Amino acid sequence: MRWPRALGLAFVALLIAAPFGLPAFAMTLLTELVILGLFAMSLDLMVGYTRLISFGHVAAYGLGAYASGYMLLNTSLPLPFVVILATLLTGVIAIGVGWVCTLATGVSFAMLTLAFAQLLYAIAFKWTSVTGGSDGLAGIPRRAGPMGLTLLTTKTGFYYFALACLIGSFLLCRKLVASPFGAVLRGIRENEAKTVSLGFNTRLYKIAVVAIAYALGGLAGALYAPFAGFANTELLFWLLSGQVLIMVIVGGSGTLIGPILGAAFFLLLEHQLSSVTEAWALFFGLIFIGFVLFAPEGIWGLATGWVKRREKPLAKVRLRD
Amino acid sequence: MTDAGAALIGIAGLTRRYGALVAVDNVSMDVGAGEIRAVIGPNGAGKTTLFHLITGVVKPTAGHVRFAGEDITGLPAHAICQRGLSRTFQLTALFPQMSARENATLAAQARNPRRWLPFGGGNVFTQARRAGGAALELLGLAGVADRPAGLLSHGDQRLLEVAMAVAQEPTVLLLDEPTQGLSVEETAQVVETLSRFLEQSHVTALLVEHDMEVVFRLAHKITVLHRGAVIADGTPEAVKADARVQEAYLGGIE
Amino acid sequence: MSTLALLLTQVVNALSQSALLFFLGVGLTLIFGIMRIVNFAHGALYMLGAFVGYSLAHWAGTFWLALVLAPLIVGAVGAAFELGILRRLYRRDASAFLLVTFGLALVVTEAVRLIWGPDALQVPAPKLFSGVVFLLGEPFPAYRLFLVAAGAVMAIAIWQALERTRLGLLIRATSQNAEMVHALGIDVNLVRSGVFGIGCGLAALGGVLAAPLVTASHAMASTVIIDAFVIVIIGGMGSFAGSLIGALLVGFVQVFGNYYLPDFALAFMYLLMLLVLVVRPGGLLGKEA
Amino acid sequence: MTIRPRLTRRAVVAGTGAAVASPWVWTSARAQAGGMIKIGMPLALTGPLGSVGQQQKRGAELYAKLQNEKGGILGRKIELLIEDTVGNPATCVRKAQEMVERYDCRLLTGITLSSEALAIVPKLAEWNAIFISSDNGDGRLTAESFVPNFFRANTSGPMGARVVSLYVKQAKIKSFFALGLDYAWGHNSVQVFEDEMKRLKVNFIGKVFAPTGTKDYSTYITKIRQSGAEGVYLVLAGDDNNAFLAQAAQYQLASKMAMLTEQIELVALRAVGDASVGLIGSARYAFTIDTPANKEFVELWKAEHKTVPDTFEGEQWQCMKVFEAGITKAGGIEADKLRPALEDLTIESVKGKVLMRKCDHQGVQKGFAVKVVKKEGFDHPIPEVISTFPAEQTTPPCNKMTYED
Repeated sequence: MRWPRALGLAFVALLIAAPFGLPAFAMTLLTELVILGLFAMSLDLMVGYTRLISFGHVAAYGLGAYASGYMLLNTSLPLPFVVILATLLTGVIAIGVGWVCTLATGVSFAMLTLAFAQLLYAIAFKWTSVTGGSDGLAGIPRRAGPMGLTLLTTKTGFYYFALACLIGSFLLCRKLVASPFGAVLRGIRENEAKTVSLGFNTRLYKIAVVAIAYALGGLAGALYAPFAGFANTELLFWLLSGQVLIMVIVGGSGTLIGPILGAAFFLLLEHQLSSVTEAWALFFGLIFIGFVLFAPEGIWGLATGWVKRREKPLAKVRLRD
Repeated sequence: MTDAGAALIGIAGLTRRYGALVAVDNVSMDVGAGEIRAVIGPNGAGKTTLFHLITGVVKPTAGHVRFAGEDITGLPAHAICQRGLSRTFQLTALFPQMSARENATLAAQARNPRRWLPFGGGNVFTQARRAGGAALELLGLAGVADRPAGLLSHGDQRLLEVAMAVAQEPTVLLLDEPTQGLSVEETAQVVETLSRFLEQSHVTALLVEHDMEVVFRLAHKITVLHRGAVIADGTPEAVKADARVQEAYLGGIE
Repeated sequence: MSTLALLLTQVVNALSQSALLFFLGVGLTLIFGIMRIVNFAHGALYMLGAFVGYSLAHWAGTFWLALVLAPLIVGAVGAAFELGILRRLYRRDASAFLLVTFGLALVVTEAVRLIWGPDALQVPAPKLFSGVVFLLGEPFPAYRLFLVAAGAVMAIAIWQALERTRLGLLIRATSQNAEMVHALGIDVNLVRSGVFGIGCGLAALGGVLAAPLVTASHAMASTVIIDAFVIVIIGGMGSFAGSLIGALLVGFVQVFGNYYLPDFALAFMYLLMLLVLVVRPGGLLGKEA
Repeated sequence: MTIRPRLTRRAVVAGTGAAVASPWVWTSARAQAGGMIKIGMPLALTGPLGSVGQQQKRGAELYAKLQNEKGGILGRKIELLIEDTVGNPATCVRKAQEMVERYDCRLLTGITLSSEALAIVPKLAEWNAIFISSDNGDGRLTAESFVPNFFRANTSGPMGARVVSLYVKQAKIKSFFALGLDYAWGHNSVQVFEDEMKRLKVNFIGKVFAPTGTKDYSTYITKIRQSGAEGVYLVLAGDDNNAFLAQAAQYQLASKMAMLTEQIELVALRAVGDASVGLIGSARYAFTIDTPANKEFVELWKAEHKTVPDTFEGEQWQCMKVFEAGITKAGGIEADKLRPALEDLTIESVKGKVLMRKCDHQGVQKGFAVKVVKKEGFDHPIPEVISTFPAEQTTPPCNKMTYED
C-alpha cells in the first residue's frame, strides 16, 4: 500500500502550492474546505473508529467558533493563542459531555449528544451579552501576532495556518488510531461487551475519544470564526450535525482521509449544484441515495478500490514466482 | 468442600433474582488454586448467570464473591478481569473484522499497565503480540492467525476465544460452554486441544458445560446446579453416581 | 379567566399537542422497532402529508377525504421506497440507512417545493369542527378537541391492532426476532415494507391533522423531525406505549413550561430527554440502552 | 456482480465526480470592463424562508427585464447574479464572496435574513462593495452595526413598530400585551412598541417571546387571553405568523381583543385566508398604496405575473429604483463614487418620496397602517391602507433603533 502514501504526499504538495496558482475565490473555497474537512475528520474518530454515532457534533464546532470569536473581539490575544485556547476549552467541556453521553449507547448516545448541542444552541440564543444572541458575533478580526506577526492576517497566510492545523490534526489522529489506545477503540467498535470483558474500562476510552474529537471539532470552529468573520447560532444548528455525519459516511468512515474528501465533496457539490439549479436539493438527495447503492465504502473506498484493482495483476505475477 | 482458607475463589450465598424468578439461588462454592472445576446442570439451571455474577456482568441480589482473599462483589466487569479472571462467552464474542492474531493481541494488551497509551506503543504491542502469539500457538491456531476472526470455522472461533483469555495469562480461566453449538467432530477437536492445554498450563479453570462427556474429560471436580441451586458437589465419579443429579438431568429434559 | 378554567384550557392544549406529536412518534418508533432504522425522512413525509392533504381537500372539497387518502398515498410512497431502495440494504450497517433516509428527506422536501411552490398553503379545519366549544365559559377550538379524540382513537386502534390482529402479531414477533419469523416461513420483507409504509402513512396523517393549525408549509419538515426523535427516545425506541408516554410528556412540558418559563422554551424538551436518558439510558419503556 | 449495476455505478460516480471537479469554480471569470452592471443577490430561495427570497427574486427580475428593454442604466445592461443561500449565513458569505471575487460584482442586494446581512456588512469595506438592503429589518444595521457601504431602502423593524404605535394613538386601545419572535427583530420591535406605549400612557401589561419554528401557539394564546389586555401586538413572520393567525382564529382571539401586527404580507393572507380578516398592522409595502408610481408598478406586475405584487416584491422594486438613481447620479458603479451619490439621494418610488439620508443610510419613507379586508375580484383577503404616516414620524433618529418622542 505505498500508493496512498505517494498520492497523499502529492496531494499535500498540491495544497501547499495552491495559493501560487489559484484565483482569489478558489482560495476562499479551499480554505473553507480545509476547515470543514478538519471538522468531518474529528467526527470520524468517534463514528469511524469507535462507532459512537453523534447527532450533535455541531456542539464542538459552534463552541470553538464562539470561543474564538469572543476572544478575538474582546481580548488582545493573538490569533494562534486564541485558536489553541478555544480548542482546549472545547475539549475540556467535552469531558463533561462525554461523561453524560456515555451513560447510554447506540441511538440514545446519539440523542444525548444532540441534546447537548441543542442546549448549547439555546444558550447561544439567550446569553446575548456574550454570544450576541440571534445576531451572533460579527466582524471577528484575524488579529496579528504574536510578536507583530501579520502573516496569519492575510488570506494566504490564514490558508496555510488552517492547512497546518488540518495536517497536524491528521497526523495526530493517525498516531492515535495506530496506538494501543486506538486498538482499544477498534475493539469497542467491533464488540464493546467483549472489550469490557477483556478488562478495558471502555467508558473512560469513550469519554477520552469524545473529548479529543470535540477538541478537534472545536479547532475547526475556532478557525471558521476568523475565516468567515462571524459566529452565530446557525453554526450550532442541528442540521449541520447531520450534514457532517453525511460527510463522514460519504467520504468513507474509519479512514480519516475519507471524511476530509467527503466534506470537500459535500461542499463543492452543494455549491456547484445550487448555482446551476434551484432544485439542487433534489439532485443532492438522489446522489446520496446513489452513493449508498453503488459506492458503499464511500469516496475513499472507491479510490483505494480503484488502486487495488490496478495492483491485482502484479500480485498474481508475484504468486507465480 | 475445600478448606476456605486455601480457596482461590470463594462464593458465599450468591443469589440473583429477576422479579419472581430466582436465577441463582444461594450458591456457595470454593475453587482451589490449580483446580479445574466444572459447573454443570440442565438448560436454565443458572450456570451462565452464575458466570455473569462472578465476572461482574450482572450484579448479585445477595451474597459475595471473594477472589484471592479480596471481596470483588459488585465490581465492574473490567475491574474484575484486571484482577486476573478471564472469561469466554457462551455465544462466540470476538472482533470479527480483526485477524485472530489481532484479537489475541488486544486481549493481551489489556494486561499491560500502559494499555491506554495514545501514541507510539511499540513496546506495548510487542509484548502483547508475543503473549497473544503464544496463546494462539498453545491452542493450535498459529496456522490461521492472520485470517479475520469472523471467517474462522466455528471450532476455531471457540478456541480463539479461549486463546484470548489465555493470552491474558489469567489466574483463573472461566470457560462458558466452550463446545456450545459445535458439531460432534468439532467438539472432539476442541476438547482434545483444551485438555492438552489445561494439563500443560496448570491454570485454575472454572468451566460451565452441559455436555457431560466434555465435563468428565476435563474437570477435576464438578458442581451441579439445578434451578439455580447447588444439588451436588464432588469428583466426577461421585457426581455421576449421585441419584439427585440423575433425577435432575432427566427431570430437566422432560 | 378563572384559575380552574386556565388549568383546564392548558390541559386540553397539552393533550391536543401531544396527539399531534404522537402521530409523528408512533410511526417512527414502529419503523425503528421492526427495521432498526432511524428514519430521517420522517419529517419530510409529515410535510408531504400536509401538502397532499391540501390538494386532496381542494380537489374533493372536503377535509375528510384528505384525511383518509393522504396517509394512504404517502404510505404507498414509503412502501415503494422500502421496496426499491431499503430492501437492498438490510445487510449493511446503520450508516447506510442514515444516508438514504437523509437523501429521501432532501428529495421529498424539494419535490414538494417544486410541485406546490414555496408559499404556505391554507388548509381550513373541517366545517364540523371549525367552531368553538365553551370550557368553563372559555371558548376552546372544537378542532383541538377533535385532535385529542383522534389521538386517543388512533392510540387505541394501533394498540388493538398490535395486540389482536395477525399483522400486529407479526410486527411484534419481527421486532423481537426477525430471523425466527423468517424461519417460520413468513416473508419478513413483506412485513418490513408494510411497516415502513404504515409508519410513513402515520406521519402523513399527523401532517394532514396539523395542517389546519400550522398551514401546509415548508418549515414543517425541519423542526418536527427532532420533536419526533425526542419523543421516541424518551419513550424507548421501538416501544409503542413509550411513544404515547413520550408524546404526552413532551406535550405537557412544552405547554406548561412555555407558559410559566417562556425563556426556556428552546430547552425544555432537551432537558427532559437528558433527565430521562441519564436515569434510564434506554428510555422509559426501552429494553436496551 | 452483473454488468448493469456496474454501469450505473460508473455513471453515478462519473456524473457526480464531474459536477464536483468541474473546473469552472477553480477559475476566475472574465471581468467585462465597462460591460454589464452586475448586481449580486444571495437569496434564501429554498428552505423555510424561500417564500421571501422568491419574492425578492421576482421583484428584481421584473425590474431588470423592463430596464434592460429601455437600454439599462447609463447604457449598460443589468445582469442579476442570483444564488441560493437556504437562509444560512455561512452559505450567504460564501456566495457573496464568490460574486465579489470571481465575478467582480460590487453591488449587492437581496440577502434575505438579517443574520446573513449582519455577517456580510463587516466585509463590505474589504470587498469595496455597496449593499442596498431590500428587506432586512434589524434595527442594528443602521445603528450599532452600521458601516458606510450599507444602505437600507426598505422599512425597518422599528419603523414598522412605530407605525403600529402611531395607529394606536388614534385607535384609543387602553392596554396591550405583546408577542414577538424570540430573536433580534422581535425583541427590537417589541421594545420600540413598549416605549411608545409608555409614552402614550397606554397600559403595557406584558410580553412574551416564542422561538422561531414554534408549531403550537396554544399556550401563548392562552397567556395573551389571560393577560386581559384590550389589544395584542404581534411581531411574527413567515410560518410562525401563519400558525399563530390560524390558531388565534380558532380560539376566536379577535373577539376578545384587537390584534395589531407589525407586518402584513399577502403570502400570509393567502395561507390563513379568512382567519386574517380584520387584522390591522403596518405594511412595509402593499399593492393598494395610492401613489402614481405604485399604480404603474402594479399594472406592470399584473402584465407579467397575472397577480398583484406582495410586500418584498414591492420593496425589492423600490430598492432597484434606488440603485438606478444612485448609479445614474454617480455615473458609474464604483463604491467610492456610488456611496456619495446615494447619500441624501431622493427618489419618487412606489411608496412616495424616499430619501436615503446621509447620517445612517436609512431610507426615510412613509409608513402605512393597513387593515385586512375581503374584496371582490380577489380569492384571498387583501390589505387596505387605512392610515398613512409621514416619513418624519416613522423614521427613527439617526443611528438609533428607538424613538424619542
